[in-house]
Amino acid sequence: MSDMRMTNTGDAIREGLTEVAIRNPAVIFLAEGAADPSSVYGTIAGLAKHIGPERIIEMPVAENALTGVAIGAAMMGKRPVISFHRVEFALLAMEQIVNNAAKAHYISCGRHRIPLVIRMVVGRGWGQGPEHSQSLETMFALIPGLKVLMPTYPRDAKGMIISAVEDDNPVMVIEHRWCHYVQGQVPSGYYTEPLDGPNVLREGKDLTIVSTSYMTLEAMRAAEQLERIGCSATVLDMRVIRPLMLDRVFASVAKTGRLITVDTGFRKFGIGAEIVSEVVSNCFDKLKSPPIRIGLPDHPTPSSRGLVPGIYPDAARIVREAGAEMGIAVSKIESAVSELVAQRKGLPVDVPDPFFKGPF
Amino acid sequence: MSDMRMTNTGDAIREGLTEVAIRNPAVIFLAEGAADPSSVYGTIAGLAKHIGPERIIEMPVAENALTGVAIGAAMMGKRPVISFHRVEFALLAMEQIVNNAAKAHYISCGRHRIPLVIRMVVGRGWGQGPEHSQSLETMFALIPGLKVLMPTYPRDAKGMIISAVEDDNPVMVIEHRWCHYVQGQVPSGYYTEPLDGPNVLREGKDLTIVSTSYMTLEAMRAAEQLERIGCSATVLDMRVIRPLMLDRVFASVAKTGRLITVDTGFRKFGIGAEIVSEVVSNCFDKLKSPPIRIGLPDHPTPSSRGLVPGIYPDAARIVREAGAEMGIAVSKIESAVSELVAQRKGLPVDVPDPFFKGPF
Amino acid sequence: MSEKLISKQDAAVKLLREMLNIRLVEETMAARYAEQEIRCPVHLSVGQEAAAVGVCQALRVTDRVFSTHRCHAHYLAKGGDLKAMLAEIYGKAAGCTGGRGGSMHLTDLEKGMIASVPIVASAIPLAVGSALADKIDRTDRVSVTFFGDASIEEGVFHESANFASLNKLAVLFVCENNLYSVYTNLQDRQPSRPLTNVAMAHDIHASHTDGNDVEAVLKATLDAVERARSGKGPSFLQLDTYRWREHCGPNFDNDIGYRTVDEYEEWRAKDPIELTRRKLRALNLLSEADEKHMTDEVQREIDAAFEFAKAAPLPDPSQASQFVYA
Amino acid sequence: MSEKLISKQDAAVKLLREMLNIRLVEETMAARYAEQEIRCPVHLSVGQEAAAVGVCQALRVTDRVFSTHRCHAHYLAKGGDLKAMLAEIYGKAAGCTGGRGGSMHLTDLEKGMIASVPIVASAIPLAVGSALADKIDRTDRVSVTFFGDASIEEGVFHESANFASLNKLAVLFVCENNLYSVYTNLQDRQPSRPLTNVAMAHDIHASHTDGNDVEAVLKATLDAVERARSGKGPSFLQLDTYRWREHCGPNFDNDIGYRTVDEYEEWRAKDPIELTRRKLRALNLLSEADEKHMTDEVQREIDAAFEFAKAAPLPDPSQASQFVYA
Ligand SMILES: Cc1ncc(C[n+]2csc(CCOP(=O)(O)OP(=O)(O)O)c2C)c(N)n1
Ligand SMILES: Cc1ncc(C[n+]2csc(CCOP(=O)(O)OP(=O)(O)O)c2C)c(N)n1
Ligand SMILES: [Mg+2]
Ligand SMILES: [Mg+2]
Repeated sequence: MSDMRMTNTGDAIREGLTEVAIRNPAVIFLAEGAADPSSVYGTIAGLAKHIGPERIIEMPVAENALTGVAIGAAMMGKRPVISFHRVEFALLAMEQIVNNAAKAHYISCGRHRIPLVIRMVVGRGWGQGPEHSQSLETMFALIPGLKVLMPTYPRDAKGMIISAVEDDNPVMVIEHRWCHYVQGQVPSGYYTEPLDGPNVLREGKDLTIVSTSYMTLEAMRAAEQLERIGCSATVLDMRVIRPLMLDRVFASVAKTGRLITVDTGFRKFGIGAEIVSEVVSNCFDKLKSPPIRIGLPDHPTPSSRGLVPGIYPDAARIVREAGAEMGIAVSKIESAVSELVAQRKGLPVDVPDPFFKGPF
Repeated sequence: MSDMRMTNTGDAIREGLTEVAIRNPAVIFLAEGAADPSSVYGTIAGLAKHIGPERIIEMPVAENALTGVAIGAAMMGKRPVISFHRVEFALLAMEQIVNNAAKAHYISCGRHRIPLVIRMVVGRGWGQGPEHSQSLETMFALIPGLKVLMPTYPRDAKGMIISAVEDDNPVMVIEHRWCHYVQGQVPSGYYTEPLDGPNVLREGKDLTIVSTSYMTLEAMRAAEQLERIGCSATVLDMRVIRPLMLDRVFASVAKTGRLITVDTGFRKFGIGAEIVSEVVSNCFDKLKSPPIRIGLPDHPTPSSRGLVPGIYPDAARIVREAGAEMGIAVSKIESAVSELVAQRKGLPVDVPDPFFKGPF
Repeated sequence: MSEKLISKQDAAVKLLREMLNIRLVEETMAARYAEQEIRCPVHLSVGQEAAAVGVCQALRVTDRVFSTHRCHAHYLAKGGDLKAMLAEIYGKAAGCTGGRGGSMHLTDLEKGMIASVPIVASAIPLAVGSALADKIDRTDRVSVTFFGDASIEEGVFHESANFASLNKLAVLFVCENNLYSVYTNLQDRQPSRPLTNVAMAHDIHASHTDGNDVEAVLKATLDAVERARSGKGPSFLQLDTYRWREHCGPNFDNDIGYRTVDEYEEWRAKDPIELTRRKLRALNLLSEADEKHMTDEVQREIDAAFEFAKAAPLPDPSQASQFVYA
Repeated sequence: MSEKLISKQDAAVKLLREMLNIRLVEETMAARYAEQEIRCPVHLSVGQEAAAVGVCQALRVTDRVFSTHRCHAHYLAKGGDLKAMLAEIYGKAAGCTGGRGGSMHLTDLEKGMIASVPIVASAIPLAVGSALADKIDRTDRVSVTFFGDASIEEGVFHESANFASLNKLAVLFVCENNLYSVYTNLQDRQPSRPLTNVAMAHDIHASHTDGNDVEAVLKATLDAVERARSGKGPSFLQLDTYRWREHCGPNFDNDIGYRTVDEYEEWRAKDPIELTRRKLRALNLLSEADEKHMTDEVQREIDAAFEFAKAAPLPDPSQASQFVYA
């Protein structure tokens, strides 16, 4: 565990799945293209070398049955890990997810357990278009009985995916495709990361920024620039959005009195709405100003890079919102934004930043 | 239009659908059991008498195709009204709803229009059990491109269902089964009710209660009792939850300084979360205390009436929350609650109140 | 009398007794429904008993059954506990799912009644997943998914059948064709062709059996079970039958117009229990006295179970928030 | 030469020209992809042109086509505007959907190219709904849904087929069987049986045609169209074909291990364009000069369209929030 290596989140997930599959013979994998040359963006590649081919099951293009079959196998003691190349494909499986996976334990008075992991990848960039780039976490967060994870950094991703597989509940793991590229130090071997809520990535005294998944990277870049212009921000990476554990957020807002939430999905009915409502309820007297929510605008994501600017929240947007909130001079704010723009070195809007590195 | 009759919401919906189908030959109906002796709880009964049988189409038990077929017909100029006996069955059609219905207009740069009405009934009571009694409005409210209605009273229901059919967008109409029984004065003939957001049912100065669907009935009963014990409450029936129009809520909270939201669905990630977040953002300085959200607890709805008490919010709960918020003496609050209990005349927990009457 | 004959007689009488038990349980339920103490929807299988019993008699206790909204008969045929079932339907804590599921979620894990799911066709992939687990574990267990004629209209049936066939899983797809989905006749929902054609679409072995003939059902199932256990893959069993009472609830509804009294009477004349009873009597395997004794005994047990269920305490509301997470 | 022969020659040459146009458009796209100005996924149909052209030549402009992620060929075969298509793929405002859909949502309503949907099988019920509208309106229009071999694994295909058959709708279910779903061979996704069995499950007329033989495709489609227009209901057309290049993107990928070079070469030898070209040459219906002239003309148009698309302005970001609601 002390042996650390630089790895990206995609590889860290593969490592985690491999470790837990080796340990636990009940773990099985189902996906469309489970053992093909890509193997879900490489995240379940090479498993057969370790656990043999029988536990890696090719699924026809049939997402509803894929999910139901996995639930049935889970009822019988298997620990299936199923993967959707895009969260959109899981829309075909909502009935199985909401009724069977989420409720079997409840309905059976605890007799059934559904130790199932459902991985769903969120797409972005390179003209994916409106049906390959949605981030629909609210849909799953709404359903009691599910757990919902949105890992960002490789170390979290590996430890949390192992915990997810070992969890006796259906765990939805929402992976942002651009997070797969994020680099960070990752322990080798087997380890678990508790599914215990948000992680404080940096501590500040003026402002609390709470973000999910890919937006955490933007929040961290924003916090760095905000520091330079005199605003010290706490950044919490939500990581677990169901069950929603907000004590660390409350504690931070109690100190800073200011909250910005940054959703990877829609702003409206986003995760931020629930967080803000709870924070208001718990920290009403501590709040210096109304919390700010940032997220995707209220329309689909078009394909053309010409239409994309302004859609995805980024560090610049966060800096501007936070700066205005803190009453920082516009010239300072814009100098911070310029720095952020410069860092991207003219990279087009439809490809991920190559320089995102984990905090570990 | 001036000719008013006492009707319940279920019949009002049937009347509205009949009126608009007679006027507009593009209107067609698809459902499982579309023309059977029940005809979706009577809500589409007798249509053939008016428009002939060709436009009433029996659907095999295949919800995903049902929805896709309706979308395809809508693309070609029909105005399909499809009905699900339970909102749960629509879970099988999420892909069609989220990708095709909600996005065809957007993706086609406005060339396609999807004038589609998707009716979904929310079940409650008489031991329905966990898979026949969910209220999943957040799932639909999350999706730009959809409109989402939750009518309560017969007059609204009739006028709004006509507006929904005449709307050029996919409109999800979530009907609480117990609302079908609610009585009220309804204009005869054809009329439309604008889909323009919440309706102020009563004006008060101390507190704003915002509720959806069936919970509006509980909110109204609560407001009546609150009045008796010295708290005058405004009650807004949300009616339209997408697009979410909150100006009337803001205006009310600006006066009262206090907000309680009451969801028919889950409290967590419920409609109330979005409303509270927006209210806090818009009325921060006016708020005397943190808004309170009421809704279903964070678990499925079990079948047994033994397990149900305490699950569904009711007027008593609202009175208690509001009373505590207002600092009203406990003895007064409990006398109001006793009155509410007495009104139910010992009716079991699993059947609807027979005395709910509309405000019109 | 030889050993073999005795056992054969026993088996035949057992088929009758199982069916009779289911019939009397549901007839008693229907009779008591008006008391309004059973406060949940009930989907009775009266008339369809031979399907449940014929199939389940071909199974081992370790084999697994998945069912639908109409699950009473399957639960009982698979050996499910009657008291726990009735307590469940009465909403009591002693119910097989503690009052959580009600009549449409009957479960008895010890007896291999794994899950009943009231969403049409939703349990089908669960059964396939169960069979997948068994294939990986190299057991010779069989998973059975009971469903109605409407289920083959749902896409997930086809998705599941394709996967089961591809992987040669030990699944029996048992289609109880009672001609109706709620009030809608098969011919208004599906084109006219043998239902077994859906099995051919997925290269699945299919049989078509008179669902009122419990011995024929048993035989067809034994054949399918044998194929499944020996790695030959899934089977599709079409069992033609008829629901005598209304879709949901205790009453008869031949008067409301969706089906004719003639049709009902025609199927009524094929009563699977009467059929078996007559056969046994003709073969002298069941005397009038035997039959009376059997009926009385069964009814006594049923009455006791109803009394138990009625008297059992409701669960405490505080328990409603348990078992959300494992 | 008689009138009839001339028109026959014209028709045959038209088939070739249509296929050639699609081929050259996509080959040009592949060649230009490395410029990184086409910034969206592309699913090329190189090798599958005969299916698109054979089917669409049997249709009227008022007939309606629905397609998938692999929609370029269908769009062009149905008469879609090339400039608008390329502008779309380049993400430009002049694109057929204003840059909103990208390569997987090609639409040209005027030409009856109603919708392309990149979710597997998701457009199938749309086509059925279109045919339902036509049935209600008593037109003799035909709706065509193109899809790949993987689509018949999706439940919604079966649900849609059942409904179309039940209502005798004028739908053509056109299955382009190119043996793969991404990197997975048909035999790893479906049991071994004729694909047309899925049509029998729903009592749908089926045909099985060499998808590289454009004339055979045309003939099979004309037959199905005739049935549809005369109220005989839907047809299922299986067209065997092969995708030459990678699933998504401009390259060849026979080296990465999911299929063999031998297999590729075998199908390559059945190049539908070469096949038709050779036939026309053998029949003296196309001289070398004719062919060169045709190729040059087509390529010139294509190059012009690419230049147009490349030079066209991007849409303005402010437009992204339009057309959410009608
Ligand atoms: C997905 C879904 N759609 C619709 C329903 C409503 N429904 C409950 S039972 C039933 C009839 C099903 O018919 P069949 O499968 O033939 O079973 P039977 O009732 O005849 O035993 C229907 C449509 C449902 N429960 N689930
Ligand atoms: C519902 C759904 N599942 C998975 C995918 C991912 N996907 C995109 S194309 C494709 C292959 C489909 O194969 P086929 O239908 O044979 O068409 P082909 O690509 O061969 O033309 C898959 C699986 C998707 N787009 N939609
Ligand atoms: Mg039936
Ligand atoms: Mg293919």
